[in-house]
Amino acid sequence: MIKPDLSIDFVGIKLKNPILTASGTFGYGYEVADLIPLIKLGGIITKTITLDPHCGNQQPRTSEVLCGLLNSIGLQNIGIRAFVREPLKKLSKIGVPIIISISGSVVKEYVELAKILRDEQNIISAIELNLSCPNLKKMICKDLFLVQDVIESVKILSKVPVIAKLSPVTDIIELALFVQNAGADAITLANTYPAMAIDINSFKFKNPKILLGGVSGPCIKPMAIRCVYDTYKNIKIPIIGCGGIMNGKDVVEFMFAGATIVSVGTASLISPKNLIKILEEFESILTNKNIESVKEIVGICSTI
Amino acid sequence: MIKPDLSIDFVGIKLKNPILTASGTFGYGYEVADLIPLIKLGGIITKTITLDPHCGNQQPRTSEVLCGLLNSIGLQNIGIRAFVREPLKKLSKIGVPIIISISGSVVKEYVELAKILRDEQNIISAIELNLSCPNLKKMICKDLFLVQDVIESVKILSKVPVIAKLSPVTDIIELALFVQNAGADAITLANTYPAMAIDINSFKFKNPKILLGGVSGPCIKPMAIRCVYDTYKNIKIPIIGCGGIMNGKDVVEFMFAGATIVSVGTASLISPKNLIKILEEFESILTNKNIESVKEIVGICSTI
Amino acid sequence: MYRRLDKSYKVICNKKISTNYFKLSVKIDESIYKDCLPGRFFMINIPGVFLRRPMSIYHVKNNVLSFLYKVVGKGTKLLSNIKEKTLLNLLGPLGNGYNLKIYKKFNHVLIAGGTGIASISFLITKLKKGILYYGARSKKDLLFLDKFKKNWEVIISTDDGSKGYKGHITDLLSKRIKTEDVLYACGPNLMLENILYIAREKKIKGFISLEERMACGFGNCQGCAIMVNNEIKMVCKDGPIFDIKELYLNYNNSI
Amino acid sequence: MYRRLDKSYKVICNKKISTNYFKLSVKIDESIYKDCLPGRFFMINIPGVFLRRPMSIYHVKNNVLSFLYKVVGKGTKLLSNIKEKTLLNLLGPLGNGYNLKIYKKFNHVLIAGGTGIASISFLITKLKKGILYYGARSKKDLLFLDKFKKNWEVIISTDDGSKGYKGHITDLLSKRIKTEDVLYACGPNLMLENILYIAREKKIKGFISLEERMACGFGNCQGCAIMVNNEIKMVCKDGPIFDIKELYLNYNNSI
Repeated sequence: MIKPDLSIDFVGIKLKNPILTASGTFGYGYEVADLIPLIKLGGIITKTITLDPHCGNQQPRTSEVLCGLLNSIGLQNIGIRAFVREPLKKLSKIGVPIIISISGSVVKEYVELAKILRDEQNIISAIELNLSCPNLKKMICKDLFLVQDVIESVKILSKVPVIAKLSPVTDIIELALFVQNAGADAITLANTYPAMAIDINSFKFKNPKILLGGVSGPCIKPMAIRCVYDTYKNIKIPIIGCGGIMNGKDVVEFMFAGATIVSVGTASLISPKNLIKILEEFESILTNKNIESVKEIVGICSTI
Repeated sequence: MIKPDLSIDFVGIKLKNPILTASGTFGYGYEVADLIPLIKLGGIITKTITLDPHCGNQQPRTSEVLCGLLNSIGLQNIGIRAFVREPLKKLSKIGVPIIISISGSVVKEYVELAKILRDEQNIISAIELNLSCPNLKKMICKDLFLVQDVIESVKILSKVPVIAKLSPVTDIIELALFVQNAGADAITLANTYPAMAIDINSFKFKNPKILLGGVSGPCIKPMAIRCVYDTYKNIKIPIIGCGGIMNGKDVVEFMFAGATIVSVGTASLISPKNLIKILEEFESILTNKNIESVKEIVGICSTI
Repeated sequence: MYRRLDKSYKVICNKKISTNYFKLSVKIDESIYKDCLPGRFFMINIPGVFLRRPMSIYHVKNNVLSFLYKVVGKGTKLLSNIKEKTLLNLLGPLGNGYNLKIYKKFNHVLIAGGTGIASISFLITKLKKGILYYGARSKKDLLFLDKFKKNWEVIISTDDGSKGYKGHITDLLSKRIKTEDVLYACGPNLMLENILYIAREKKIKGFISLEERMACGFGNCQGCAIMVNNEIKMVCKDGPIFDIKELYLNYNNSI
Repeated sequence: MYRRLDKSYKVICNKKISTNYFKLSVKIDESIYKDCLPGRFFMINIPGVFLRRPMSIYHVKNNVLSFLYKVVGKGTKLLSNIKEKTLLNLLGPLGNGYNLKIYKKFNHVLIAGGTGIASISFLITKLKKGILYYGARSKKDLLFLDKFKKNWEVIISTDDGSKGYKGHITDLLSKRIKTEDVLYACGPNLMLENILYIAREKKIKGFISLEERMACGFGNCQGCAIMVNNEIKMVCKDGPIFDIKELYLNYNNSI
């Protein structure tokens, strides 16, 4: 059996394989370099960076749910200026494509972020706009005018491709089409799903403790794959598939549904080694199925 | 310790406890009478009935996913006329409130359904409009004008309360407010979530087998509870909480979040006995917490 | 309606009987004993998987109910690890079972493919004599061959030719089948489709046991719907045994 | 940075040592042995729950690493069922560990509440003498009492008074604490808050071990953030041991 060609072109970026880290689950990108060979990754999507430093949300921030993780971190990060000063320099030495996830609450912040990142165009491969963080006061992708403004403003400034990370909190096909028309080069589907945990044991004379956040992990996989499938049939720009990938089979499913590449999040929190395991399993499935190139399987569920 | 008072008033219906069956998971309502004492249930919500008989979707119809069940039944049923002739007569003898779930593809069908059910007003306690079945060509609750038309038309005709069953495929707070303003007496949150399964083993020279459907079970619970919580704070009409309830603790969580009553679906497919187990666990939690009446806990997460 | 129970029973045996094949026995209530007929099944609750799994009755005697299963996925793998004396939750017996009344005077021709041998070999215990056609992947997948001697002619095929005829068991069946025969078949879909084709062509009567994914096993999930004689039927409730003359199977488009 | 490994090790012991309390031992690699310091922890992969669970090092000797845990929920229940010789996946050692360098000349006063005794009793093995304050719910929750004799004064409290002082261990601590003491504390949040209050009031130096929900244990999930000296710190990476003077704990509003 011949080893499959895992390399793939994504919005002009040459990736040696389609498996990346997901934003917000892999720190700034280099912290676990002692645990896994980062060079094996298809690419790294950083945690979401904002213009100014963010201290994030109060405790509690996480809760385990059935087959998933509920979190409300609230984009804790050191801010773009500190980020380009040190973490980005470290990231650039890894030798894999780097995608910077950014977020803001108004268009002006995105513009500032895009300007600062323009000076790093040789280091970064793309910008991912986190338009769907469920832990901010307002989820940007619920406001189509704001979405359009953000994408258009960043596109004008950016010298690298711009990816929009979305969530199916509204009709996902309409949203994806809208984002495509606004000029996004690709979309990421899907972010965590708005969810909640209630600690009924904490209820006595006071209100029970609750955690409002976004849920990730295998519990959302069937829904995230459906988003990719529905969207793939309706748009022309490529998709980063994301949501509960735990093994190589899951990667194949996302790609069959229409994802050109995928990003792995929660699995890497459980163990960074899962990224390598997923890659190996993925390669082995393709080998067993005699698939010569990973490019053959993208969107195969929708081909006639 | 004193036994808590489990009885509750829901849109004028007196229920002896807040635990009902969920539409589409309990047949016409009486088929498992040999396995559990149906009289113990708070009420029965029937499978969704349409004007004309429906043969439902092709195989495959179900697939197990992690912590959940993906289904695409497609509202298979014998049609309202056959339903009122026999199943409804049997249902009426059980002695618990009966809620009839109905669905149509155009307003006219809802009107016909409502007319036929008007003759059964002494037998039925309420009508639940299934506006969110993910397995029809068009999900009604994505079309706000249609939603309004349906609710208004049925409300004019119906002599019993009208409940709208919704799904968070669009902004759920906006949708719930809209439904309230259209005249619905209550809402059910949430229906199954649009999802997908792909059988990668079936891929050889042909496309892989896929199942597009809606996912239910504990994997959606944190999301469904969030829907209830977000909606409760914004509307005045009561909520039937639904989505992945597997035990008494889950019922408490839904009620803490804002549900006045709940409906149990997938758990009863695994075993009808789970309905009784859930009721007993629920009662025992309330007893241990010295809660005198179930009415005290509704929406307690949102009280200051 | 006969009695069905949703109850936990003690596992008295769960052992490997051949490569990947296990026999599971539980001690059941006397009240359901007489209704555990060939062709009926139980829904088995396997801790660790979400839904129960349907499993045909393989044997019942002295209130001991047995199943035969092959370890193929996560559910059966977990089931195979269950220890003796554990309590296992079962719902059943479910389904209609083989109809032995209407073609009493015909020659009994039983066809089993793979684990289909479970319900077929149980059926054999209720019949005096006949022919058993039994196909499997290879020699090591053939079970209980020593059991079927008396009054039963046993015809074997394997996919790899390691025992008996090399090829489909239905190849052999189609050559020897006669109009005085009545067929009872249980096995993979491809085999059943072949049998339907043969039976229709040669106008042979009989019954086949269908398999379809089920979430509940008692009709409420409506997951196992198939088209029978232009009517929707539930494999779990109206079947799993169907009269050949009513079935038009096409597994890519079964409704 | 010291060495941390993400690896499976063989369980060589997992036994109940008292009501609900278990001791788990695994044979680890020599390469991480010397970095298994008191106050550090491992993330333990328990099959059946989604996330790994953090657990303080209780003991390490001859490449055998031990943990002490109480069965409280689904995860610890499943862990308690794990048999000897099973391979268990661990990530660690993680965290900073107790700082034993800066207050060498002070009197060592160690305070343990409940399972906090695990990391505290490991710390004792590294110190020559001192006082151990040890509080638990009741007599049966007090562990290893016979171990701490030599050069260690042991002061006990229980919530129900079944052994030692009836009440909070911090009541006893506040009466006897002196400025020449350095505190090392591990236990429930309420106890730690009391210790912070006492230490601040009486200007006592020391360290406490914090617990916070963690999804990953190595800084990437950012779930265990707390405010330390007006800066956000991760309990898993920057802690779990923090200097008392930098902490302003309020568990309802920790950032």
